[in-house]
Amino acid sequence: MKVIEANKLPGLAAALAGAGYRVVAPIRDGGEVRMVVWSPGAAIDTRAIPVNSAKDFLFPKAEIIGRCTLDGNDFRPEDVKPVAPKTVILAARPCDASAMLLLDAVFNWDYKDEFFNARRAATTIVSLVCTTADEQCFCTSVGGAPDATAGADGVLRQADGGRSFILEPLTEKGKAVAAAAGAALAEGQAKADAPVEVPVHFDAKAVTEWLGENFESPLWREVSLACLSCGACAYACPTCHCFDLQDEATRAESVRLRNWDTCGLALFTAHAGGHNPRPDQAARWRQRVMHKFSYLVERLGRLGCTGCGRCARLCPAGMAICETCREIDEARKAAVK
Amino acid sequence: MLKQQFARRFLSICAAGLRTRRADWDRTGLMAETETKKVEATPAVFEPKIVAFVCNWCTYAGADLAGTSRLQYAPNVRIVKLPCTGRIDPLFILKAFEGGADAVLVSGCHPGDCHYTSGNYHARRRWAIFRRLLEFTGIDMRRVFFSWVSAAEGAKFADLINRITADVRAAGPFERTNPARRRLWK
Amino acid sequence: MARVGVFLCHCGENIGRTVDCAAVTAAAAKMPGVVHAVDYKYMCSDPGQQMIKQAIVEKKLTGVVVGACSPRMHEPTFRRAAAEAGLNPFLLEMSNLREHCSWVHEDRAKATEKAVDLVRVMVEKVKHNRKLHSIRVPIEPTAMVVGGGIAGIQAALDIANGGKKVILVEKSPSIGGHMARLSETFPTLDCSQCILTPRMVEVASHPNITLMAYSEVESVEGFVGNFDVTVRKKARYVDWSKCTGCGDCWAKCPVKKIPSEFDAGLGKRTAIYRPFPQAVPNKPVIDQEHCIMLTKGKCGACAKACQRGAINYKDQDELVKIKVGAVVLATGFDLWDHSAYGEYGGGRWADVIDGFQFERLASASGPTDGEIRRPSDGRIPQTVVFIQCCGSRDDKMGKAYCSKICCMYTAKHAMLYKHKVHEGRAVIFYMDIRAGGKGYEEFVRRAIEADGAEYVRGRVSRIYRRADGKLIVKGADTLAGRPMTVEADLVVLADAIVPRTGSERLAQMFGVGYDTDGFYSEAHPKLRPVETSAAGVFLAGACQAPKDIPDAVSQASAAASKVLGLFSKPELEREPIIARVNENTCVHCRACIAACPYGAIEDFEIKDRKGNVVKRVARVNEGLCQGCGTCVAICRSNSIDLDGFTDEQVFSEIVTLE
Amino acid sequence: MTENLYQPILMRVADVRDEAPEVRTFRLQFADDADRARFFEKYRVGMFGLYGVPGAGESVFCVASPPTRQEYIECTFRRTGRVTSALADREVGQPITFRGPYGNSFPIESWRGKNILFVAGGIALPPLRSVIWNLLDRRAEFRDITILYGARTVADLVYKQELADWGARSDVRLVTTVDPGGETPDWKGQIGFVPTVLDQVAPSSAEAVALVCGPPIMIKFSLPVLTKLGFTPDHTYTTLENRMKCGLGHCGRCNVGSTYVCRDGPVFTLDQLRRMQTTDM
Amino acid sequence: MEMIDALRADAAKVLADGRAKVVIGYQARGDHRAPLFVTTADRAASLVYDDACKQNLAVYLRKPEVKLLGKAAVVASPAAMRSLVLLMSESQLTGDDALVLAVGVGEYHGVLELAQVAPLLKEKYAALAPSPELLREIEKLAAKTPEERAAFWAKQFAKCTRCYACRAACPGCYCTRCIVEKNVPQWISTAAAGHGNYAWNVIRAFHLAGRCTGCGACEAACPQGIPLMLLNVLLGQEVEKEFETKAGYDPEAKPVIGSWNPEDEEDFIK
Repeated sequence: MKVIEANKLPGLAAALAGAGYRVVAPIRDGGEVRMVVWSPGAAIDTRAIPVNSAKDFLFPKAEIIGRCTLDGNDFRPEDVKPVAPKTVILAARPCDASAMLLLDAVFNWDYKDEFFNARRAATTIVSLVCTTADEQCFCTSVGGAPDATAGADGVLRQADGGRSFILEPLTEKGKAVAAAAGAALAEGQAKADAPVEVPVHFDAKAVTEWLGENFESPLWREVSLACLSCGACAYACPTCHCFDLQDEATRAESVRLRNWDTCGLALFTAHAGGHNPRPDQAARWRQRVMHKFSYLVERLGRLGCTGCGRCARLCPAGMAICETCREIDEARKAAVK
Repeated sequence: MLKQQFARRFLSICAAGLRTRRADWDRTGLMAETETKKVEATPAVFEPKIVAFVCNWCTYAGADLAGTSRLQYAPNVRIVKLPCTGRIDPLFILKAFEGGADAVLVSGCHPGDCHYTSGNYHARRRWAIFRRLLEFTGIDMRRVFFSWVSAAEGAKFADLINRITADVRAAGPFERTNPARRRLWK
Repeated sequence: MARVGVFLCHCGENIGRTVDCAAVTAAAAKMPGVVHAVDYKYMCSDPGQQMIKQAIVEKKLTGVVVGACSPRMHEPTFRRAAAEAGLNPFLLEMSNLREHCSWVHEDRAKATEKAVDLVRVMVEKVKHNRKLHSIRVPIEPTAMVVGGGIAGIQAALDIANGGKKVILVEKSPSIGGHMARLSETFPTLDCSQCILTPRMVEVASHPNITLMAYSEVESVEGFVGNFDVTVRKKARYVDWSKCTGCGDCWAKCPVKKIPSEFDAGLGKRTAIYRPFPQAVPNKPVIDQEHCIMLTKGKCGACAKACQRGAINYKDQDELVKIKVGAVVLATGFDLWDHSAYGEYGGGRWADVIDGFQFERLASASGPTDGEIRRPSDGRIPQTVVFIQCCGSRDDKMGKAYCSKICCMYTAKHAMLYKHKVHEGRAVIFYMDIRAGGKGYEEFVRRAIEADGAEYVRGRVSRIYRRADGKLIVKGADTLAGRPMTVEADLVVLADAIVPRTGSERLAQMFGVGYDTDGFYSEAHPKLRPVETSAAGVFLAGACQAPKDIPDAVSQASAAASKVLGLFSKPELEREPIIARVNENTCVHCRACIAACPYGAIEDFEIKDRKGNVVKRVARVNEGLCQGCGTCVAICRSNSIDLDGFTDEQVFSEIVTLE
Repeated sequence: MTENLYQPILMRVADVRDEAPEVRTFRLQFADDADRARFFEKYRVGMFGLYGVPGAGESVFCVASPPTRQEYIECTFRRTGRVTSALADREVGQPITFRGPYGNSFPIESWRGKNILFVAGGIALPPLRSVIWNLLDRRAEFRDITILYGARTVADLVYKQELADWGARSDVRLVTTVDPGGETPDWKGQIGFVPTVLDQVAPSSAEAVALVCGPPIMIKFSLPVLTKLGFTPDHTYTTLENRMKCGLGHCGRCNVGSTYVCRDGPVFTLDQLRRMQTTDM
Repeated sequence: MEMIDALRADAAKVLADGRAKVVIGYQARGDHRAPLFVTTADRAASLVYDDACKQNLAVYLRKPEVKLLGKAAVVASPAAMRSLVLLMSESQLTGDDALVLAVGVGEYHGVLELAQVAPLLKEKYAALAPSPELLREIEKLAAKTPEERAAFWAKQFAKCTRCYACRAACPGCYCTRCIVEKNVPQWISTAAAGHGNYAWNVIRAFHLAGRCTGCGACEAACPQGIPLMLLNVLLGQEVEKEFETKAGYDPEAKPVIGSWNPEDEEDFIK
């Protein structure tokens, strides 16, 4: 059993960095904990839920996917290769790790996205068994669990009441990380702490079913009233993957950027001529819920939600998808009765 | 083909000096642009790039007068002519800095002399606020110049450009510390 | 779709000497969108223009950049050429390679590099130029002349004789201005009233002239071709349509001791009065400040005297809105108040007078019937000291300028005095004698040599009044290099000429610039001396700078010809540089409406077919917009753009400078 | 190693034709013959591509030329925004970028021996033009071909030369119409809105399929007429033009319900459309 | 009567007597506060109000989806009331567009017509000022070198994801097409990266210069914790000092940027 004392986590990070990994971990900076690249001196905090998700390192918020050299009226497309440094994401939450499976499916749906795939291949995800959660967490409602390992290459378990961690490799990549850690990980014994309990709030299958029949429902207008039309939820979400392609250019060069985008913004689907197939916030909020709980299930066989709760935690208008799902589930149950 | 490309890149690196640029978002590790890029070797005398936004009726005419008077000044300024300082949107300044200007000059008619009676008063107030914002967000105020140059002040225009050029030359390239600079792919 | 042609002018050697034109042309040829690039010795010459025209046609150019001199020089030339070749003239831009580059830089390499940038900036701009069409505005062929002095009279008559209607607005009850007050005029010594009054009468009787005496401009809206001027007709308390000007009223008026403005305070008038006997219109007004009936509510002597029943004590100011196409400002001048000169008595002594007072003393129609009698005791002064440059050319008094006419009228005064008081002594303290003008120098020489005026070059440092009433003038003769004291009976100060009180307010109403001294600014000191920066507003006379009568008259005629030129077409063409609102994205925050210097942006309600308001937006009145673009920079959502300087154009210019 | 999905190929503008105000057609040639071969291996009528100008971006339009003509492709577009303006600025000989073909296609093989009706309005003829030419190039395999095409004004009609050619052919029935008020003095076609003219022309629905493309309002009023004429929803086709960015099913903005227009479309039968979750149609 | 009871009673009353069709207030969701749209008097009891209510509900008055519900009565703090006055001065709200349930500092002012808001503010809340901590923070930052400030903001702006929650939460950001969404030309890069983030955050703050009413909703909304109020308050202070005006007190106020005074500062213009 590979064990490391809790206060030696930075040592693990240092060892992995020394072995050529870009180490991403939950780092405390002032009042907030974020998943960022570890640098010497940074404080790893496994107790707070990070503001951002691990998605940021596989599907960055802006990325160059095309480049041309410009020469007067002429131009030449250049090869653009993914920036995919060897990375280990330490102590990713299980909800972030399992989100990878959905991203895998999306970015390989017929067309294989080399940018995502290259980073995915270069990234080892060591998830963390959650011993902390908050009222926004609802992984257990969407098929996850605080100790789920889906999408992870290895798992860190808090042990001995928080004094140490057990690192358990699950895949070859995970083993490679364990090996690269070298002396930072000791062979030893420790007793894993119990994962936190996350209550089940709704039945996701039932929600999916209800959605299939309720494209037109007064609920959409009701629940979307508070929505301010921003991207806070989508950009915090570990599975949201919508993007925009935008060109920027100087006289000599142009780049094509893949930028995060979100169905919450009115202009997302607006046509150049002014027509907008999703004309109001009700339609946009419906798209968000439908996409996660119905369309992705139908097309890719996976929920587009891992119950991380970030959207609710960060929503400036206090909206919560979990709440909506629970309402749907309850409405359905009431209808059945 | 690839080999040729490599050779070309290698040569250019040798010629220009090797430097690795990290995108400023790299800190968060969101995206590492680790590719090595060529950086132009800094010339012996740094020639600042100054973008000037001037009004048509006073400063542009003042610059004309400098010309007809054959007053010599530094060739580092590039004038963008607008009808009035009132037309100058703060976005112009940001865009110039984004594009790597070492300094930006905004110049128009003296108070009371605006061809459009009050465009320069509007501009003055706008700049008073905007420059605070630029300053506070890290743009060195030694990079932003405001002046009134009338159609009669050819000499003032020439002096102004010489002074700005000298000042900015002394301050050095803005490239490294310019917070508005586009650093995506350079 | 962009097919840009670049034409580089060597301007002889002017550009070619420091800029490598061939290199710039080669660089231009490679710029994106450029399909044609040539250089030529003189692009503005006929063959040069032909090159442009030919290329426009043959190469199907959609945009042209001419790299040459300043656009202020030849932009109209090249735009005309483009138009002649069938290209919208606003698809042509100029890069200023001469004034902004070759003339100001010596380093050939750097100048060439800059020239390439200047051309590229314009190539990028012109690709985003859109066809624009000069704005045509119908012209109201009526002119307004503000000020009824000699300049205003001349301008009004010239315009009226040219066949156009004129509204002449005069603040005081009669036209004539200062010239009516003069005794004789230099250098010919014509009787001022003899040459002026026929003109005044002509104004009154001219079918094309509407005279609005005792009226003032209240407010101005609109723009060239279509000004809406509101004129305040001041309450006269006399119904001029009934009044015959018989004079019964003022004969009966009990208030008789009011200092006459016309006589510069030396004469008296009644409360109901006409300013002077030859006044036009020759009808009285009641001075409400002094009239007993109007101030105390009893009297009514004039009403009783008037057989026509023309007196109306209930008369009120009346606002009249007049549409005019052009305006001539001829508001004239005042004399500076010399009371600021403590060393000259600060205005305390009756016998230290100004030039106008002397004119009235010398005038046959004046309070002394043309005898020179000093105001304090009516005695004929035996020694008169004239002091020139009183205020003028004196930085301490804030008047750096020369008042131009004082040298001449002082010489005239000395001459007139000597003609009337043969044994009297006329001493003139002067700084320089400025007698540039036809017959002027001869006139001054005559004053000195024939009439014996004593010219002393030097400043008067002080005047004090001795108990016996003598004014002791202490000065210096700088030519002789000695102090000098003159015991004078009368001192005449040649006070500085200053713009008429209230002229600044008028300038603001019309959008005309004025200098620090308050004189109206001409559009160009050399080439557009009678135009102003406000289109359709012209200048005549001393409101622009101190002037003598012939200069004022010439300028008035010049202004009149400008007005007639403007009126010679039924419509006006304006540069179509105007702002436009994108009504789709405008949210009607009204910031632009507040900011527009011309009040050219208005609220507009977009209605559906049933007439319900679906949206409120800002909308630009094309007639009023002058194209400054202030609104564009203020609009947060960038929902306004300025034709000719659109965001896209400016953006392209900036981006290409990277 | 997979390839960069976003790497475009280079095309050169071989010909430019102005069709209508702000509407133009490009004939594009492949800069690289291997690209051409790869393209035509996949290309079927109805598919779309992403046409781009570096610095401006990419824009989606259908390929308006048929796979029966393999020397080039053509596209027709209206200048509306940043990308289409940049494209419109391209001149003969200049390059543009291209990605594609993407999307599904019209099942023309199943139409052999059938009567085909085309109903198009305005700028929506291009998606059908490729089908029309494809069928005409294989004329013998199909029965009656009827084309009803309308635009707001005569000037707005696209492919004027081709309309003349089709009109001159004896094996095509072409009806052109313009909205009332949109005619010119020498206009020889019909005057009236497309649905009305469709009703008058009344093509037979026996053994027939219909292809309808046009502005939403035209489609809305044409569908009842088609139903009246007996065209069944599963034999009536149209194409959707939702906003797209990637063309790959990844970017998440073109979907109508769970249907992704970029990969499941752009060609749909009326039947499919009606089953989609949308309040838009 | 407790403040909250009075608020609930007023909410119920305006709904019951039809003066308003919807009351926009706050509800509690655990520790979170979320907006609540009350359309029937019986639900007014769910309204809460406390220090955790960070959102500025004035933002909803311009939302088309909310407008469809009919005339609203909005729960507003003094800062939110200033937003209402700002919106009035910019012709975004007029006389009877809304009612206000005016929650003051330590007291409740009852139901106000829009026209009553400015007088109340002038009488009771004329001295509303940013917190001393915030002002100290600004001073501290202002005292640093430009490079240090650039580094500070680079770190902050690097976090920005361009979710535009700041914009969405601000009642003053009511443009239907934000400048950042204009792509011809694209002045501000939409990429959540260096130059785009700098330009966006700077221009957002600039567009609120002289208009920010200090409610802090933008900063509270920012999921990345960027201290946006440093910028807003800096400019607010500048405008107050130089142009002697404070946003949101005068419904007739002219826009600060969009008006001028011959005596405006110009010592920076040489």
